[in-house]
Amino acid sequence: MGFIDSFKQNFIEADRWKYLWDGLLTTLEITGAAVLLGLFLGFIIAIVRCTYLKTGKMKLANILCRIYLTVIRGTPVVVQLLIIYFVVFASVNISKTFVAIIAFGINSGAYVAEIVRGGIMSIDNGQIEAGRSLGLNYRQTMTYIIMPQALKTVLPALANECIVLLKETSVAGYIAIADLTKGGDIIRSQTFSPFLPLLSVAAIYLVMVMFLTFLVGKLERRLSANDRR
Amino acid sequence: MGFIDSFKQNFIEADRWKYLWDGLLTTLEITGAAVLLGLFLGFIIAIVRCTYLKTGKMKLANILCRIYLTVIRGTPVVVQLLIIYFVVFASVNISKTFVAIIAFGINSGAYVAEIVRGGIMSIDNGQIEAGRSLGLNYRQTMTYIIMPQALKTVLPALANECIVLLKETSVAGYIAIADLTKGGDIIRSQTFSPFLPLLSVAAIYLVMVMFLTFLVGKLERRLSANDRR
Amino acid sequence: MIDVKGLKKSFGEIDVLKGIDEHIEKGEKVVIIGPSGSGKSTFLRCLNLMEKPTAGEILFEGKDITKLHEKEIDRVRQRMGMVFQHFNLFPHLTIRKNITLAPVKLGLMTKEEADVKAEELLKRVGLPDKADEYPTRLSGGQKQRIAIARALAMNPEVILFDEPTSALDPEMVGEVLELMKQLADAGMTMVVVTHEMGFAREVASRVLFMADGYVMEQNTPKEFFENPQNPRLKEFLSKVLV
Amino acid sequence: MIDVKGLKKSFGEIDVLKGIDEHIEKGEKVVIIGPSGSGKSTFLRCLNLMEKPTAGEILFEGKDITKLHEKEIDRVRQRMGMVFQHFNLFPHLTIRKNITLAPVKLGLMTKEEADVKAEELLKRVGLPDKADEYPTRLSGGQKQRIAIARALAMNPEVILFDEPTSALDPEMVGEVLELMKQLADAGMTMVVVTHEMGFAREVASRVLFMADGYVMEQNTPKEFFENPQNPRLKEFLSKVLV
Amino acid sequence: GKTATENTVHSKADLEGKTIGVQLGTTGDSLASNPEVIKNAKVERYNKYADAVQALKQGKVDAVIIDSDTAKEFIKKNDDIELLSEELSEEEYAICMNLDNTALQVEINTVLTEFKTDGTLDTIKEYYDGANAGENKFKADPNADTSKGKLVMATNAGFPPYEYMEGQEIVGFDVDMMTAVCQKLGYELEIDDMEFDSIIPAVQSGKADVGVAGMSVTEDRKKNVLFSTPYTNTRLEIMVRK
Ligand SMILES: Nc1ncnc2c1ncn2[C@@H]1O[C@H](COP(=O)(O)OP(=O)(O)OP(=O)(O)O)[C@@H](O)[C@H]1O
Ligand SMILES: Nc1ncnc2c1ncn2[C@@H]1O[C@H](COP(=O)(O)OP(=O)(O)OP(=O)(O)O)[C@@H](O)[C@H]1O
Ligand SMILES: [Mg+2]
Ligand SMILES: [Mg+2]
Repeated sequence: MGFIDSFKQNFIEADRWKYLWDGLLTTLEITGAAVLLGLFLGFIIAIVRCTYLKTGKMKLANILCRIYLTVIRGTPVVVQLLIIYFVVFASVNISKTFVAIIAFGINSGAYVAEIVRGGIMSIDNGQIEAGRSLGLNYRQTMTYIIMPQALKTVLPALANECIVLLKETSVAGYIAIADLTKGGDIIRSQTFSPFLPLLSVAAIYLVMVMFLTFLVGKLERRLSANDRR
Repeated sequence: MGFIDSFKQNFIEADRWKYLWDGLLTTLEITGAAVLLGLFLGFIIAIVRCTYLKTGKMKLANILCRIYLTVIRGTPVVVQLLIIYFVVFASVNISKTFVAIIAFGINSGAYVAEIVRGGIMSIDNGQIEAGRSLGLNYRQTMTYIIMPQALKTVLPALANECIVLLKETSVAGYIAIADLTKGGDIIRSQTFSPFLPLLSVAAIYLVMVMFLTFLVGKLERRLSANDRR
Repeated sequence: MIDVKGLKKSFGEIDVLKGIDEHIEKGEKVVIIGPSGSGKSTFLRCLNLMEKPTAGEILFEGKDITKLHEKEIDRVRQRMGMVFQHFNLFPHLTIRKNITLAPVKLGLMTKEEADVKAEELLKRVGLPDKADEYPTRLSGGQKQRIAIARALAMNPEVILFDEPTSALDPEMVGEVLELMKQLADAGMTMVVVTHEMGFAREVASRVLFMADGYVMEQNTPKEFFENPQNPRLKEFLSKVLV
Repeated sequence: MIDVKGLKKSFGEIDVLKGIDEHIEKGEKVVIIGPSGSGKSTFLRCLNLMEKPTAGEILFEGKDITKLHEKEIDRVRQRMGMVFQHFNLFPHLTIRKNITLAPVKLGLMTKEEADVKAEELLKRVGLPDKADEYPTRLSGGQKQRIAIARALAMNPEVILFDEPTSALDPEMVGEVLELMKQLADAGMTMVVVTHEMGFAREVASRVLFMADGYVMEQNTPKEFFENPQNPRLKEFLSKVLV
Repeated sequence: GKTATENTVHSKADLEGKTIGVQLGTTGDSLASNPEVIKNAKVERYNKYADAVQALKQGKVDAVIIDSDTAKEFIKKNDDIELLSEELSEEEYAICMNLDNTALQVEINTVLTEFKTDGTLDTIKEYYDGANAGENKFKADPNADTSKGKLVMATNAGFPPYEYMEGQEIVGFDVDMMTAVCQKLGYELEIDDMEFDSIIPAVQSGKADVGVAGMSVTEDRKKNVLFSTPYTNTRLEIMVRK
């Protein structure tokens, strides 16, 4: 079968391209929402951990955070996805996309937390001392002095975490979510020609990742230009 | 059903624990071999890239390496696995474990390459100059002076890459490899109770990751103690 | 103004301050000298409770501040400025914002009042045209002058200086010491850790010598430098006055 | 021994060396001085082809080495030692290994011969008991003496020094200069970029002044320092001889 | 140009020691995994039949054990595979529900019995199979009574002709049948697509009310879920390359 025929069969006939398009939208939806959830969780955890490391307060919360980090970073995301789907939300009739967002968000949160913690800890202690010596309390020092600086240093790493997450969501098909990868699988199961569906799925991911990488590079240049002001 | 009954049903009856045990062995086999392949590929690519960056030679090889890095780092590992299984090795009757080793090894190689490249580039240029000024050629300088130092700096990051890879192999089930995750899935499909199989799979991964993390920590302490000699 | 009684501070096993009794009057300029590691910084940092003393009392205007709650400590710190060796300006904020951040966020001034104050202080430290620059654009000496302006913006009753000129290139030490002299002349209470013996001689109302966690000797600058008693001090002076 | 003819070197748009003609005799000690950025290091690095000249010839014992292949260049470099400002010792190897690595790996000596040679050289540079230490354990001055020993291990015919004492604490400069004097006395051909005018006066057979990519003036040390002609050199000397 | 390896399976007996592809959790899986049925089989458990069939076409497995109706659908699209004439076992499909939900079982059984006698089931089936395939598609009544609320049906849409994707819709015999059943009973049908091995847990946990996925009645499954009366007979067959 020639390339044109194969192309027609895999994408044009029965509007099969729609599987890819809808899958792409699902992938983007899950990734986007999970990134937000991950950032939210990650920042909270990082702040708890740093508060403990810097002041010795929030001991219990710190222990809980450490357990969370160990467990999430110690198990594969697909196992986490299955557990959240089959065990945590066992008897709740909940949208699978929502389950995926929760699972990937919780997973990403652990990695975001370590990135942000690294960023906060990289800020010279003298900054905290300067803030406190002016009479600002811990929270004010964190909010106005430490976090703005930390945020700037971790922004590229956080953006990279988004890229990682985009790729990770490709296992969403494990709970029968019709994401981009699954979209290709559906076409494949109907046409039995693995070549085009798989390669086009790969190409779509590649284009997205390259585009995001390009943006991250731009962001980094922008940030380092700012440093020279 | 009580815990004991459930335990019996999921692990004892029909020797179901064997699915986990065999799956664990498969996971370890794939991870171990893929790590080796990844190190091999990664080092070669890193050396090519650094040679190009430092001497301007190997221009073509460098371009090929960059394409490899972009494609591998730009697509999800599960898509790579499917492509290698259904497209690259189409109509070759090859052991699936072998396919998985190739796929994960190629994937890991890209990440190893960037780690090693970073390590080599972090070594002060004066080291190369000192080597070359003594009359050593580029290869000798790399072999006896740069690589031993670079290796030491990247060892912890490489060890972490092994941990990442161990978790990544959990998607091997996509091509019907009975790895650890799939072992849990098989039990789950036979006993219809997701709780114990999933949690025990997660626990096994967790124990392995924690153990490896512990080893990495030890390695890091050992290396930094060496620095103080 | 500040009364220190039996002040001790240990870090784990290491006893850094082993018992310090000191009284600082309003308007005094106390200069502290001593070898590295003798606990000078630690003493200074205990005064505004950046370090929690292990034992002893610190009375600030008659009140023992070591017993206070976090919130009250924050309020005490507002009245004690501190200037650091490495300036510790906020690199993400303009000079103006560096100066106005604390008074505004603490609700002591409106943004407008603080901006006026900042302008006035920038004139005073001789950098009126730098308000909209970022700290990275300044030289070390300029940075330290801004750090002093930042401390002054809180209208503190005393300013603690921890080696304010040690991180500066030699040609910039002068401008900072000059500014500190002006402050002294204007009647500010100052506690200064420094290795600048010239400054100590000229400006100090009293010089303390710290070693091994104790204040070994103290006197007026004239007596202190011309007639040292303690053998450790004699040795120290013989080294630094070359 | 070394003949430089019309040597030019540019980095992209920047012309660093604009045409240098120089002749270095066997046994000569040439000291090069000049302001920062004048191309001193670049000139030195061109001599052993660490930088590829843009134009011109460098004859080493009559042969133009700029036309050689990689392999032959490596062989030339074996005969020209180089000592760097930042020592560039190999931190992962013991001192002994630092010295013996090149001669052994290049097949010039057996391991045993090299070890004997290393011992001899360590005695010569005054560090006979450091053979099994790692570089991090040495002071700056000791490191530079080892770096010289490492260069000597190749039995070079000439040694190029690029500011060998600039990275040293003042108290360590002496020991390195002393060793370099000994080398000079032993008849080694040396090309030295340095800011140590005392060394230049005492040891140099000739002093060159580089500025703007040219050798502006050269003379015996006595004439050079007492009777400079070039106005740029006069100005330079007036600054560094304070 | 690609040629898979020659077929080596010509009868049930040939399966011994061969690599057999199945879908995880299906009756084909348990049959192949049972050493009393097939000795020394190497079972490859795919998540979808389509992947198993693909692997068969590429020579990665020697045979696929698959339900006959589904097998015929795959063979329609692939001219390089066929079924052996020898069948493996007879089975019956039924609707499964939670063990406690006997009320629903009674409701569904009543309707199924009615549909069998009035020919509704046959009409639906004829659209997918037989001489008049593709004619007279079952149409849902848009005004049907849904007073009893939602009925969630767990299925695995990779099992033609019973359930499969057509565009973004899940269609097939099971879907039509359940639509008819729900109309009759007054439910609103909601379909939840999932992996085949997730269907029973979904029903057990209450995530879904019924599992309808060409699911054969087995003793093991009966322990975990309640089955309706069977709605069709089927066979497990052996699919091989031509
Ligand atoms: N946070 C800390 N934890 C542990 N030890 C500390 C801490 N801060 C200071 N020290 C120790 O306390 C001792 C005194 O330190 P301090 O900084 O007060 O000395 P100093 O007189 O200011 O010296 P320098 O002139 O070097 O600044 C030193 O031995 C130091 O190592
Ligand atoms: N690899 C390079 N790429 C681009 N420019 C370079 C490179 N090496 C040197 N330069 C430029 O060449 C000029 C001369 O440098 P060089 O290091 O030779 O000066 P120098 O006389 O040794 O100065 P210094 O006393 O500071 O060591 C400088 O402007 C420098 O920036
Ligand atoms: Mg101090
Ligand atoms: Mg130089």
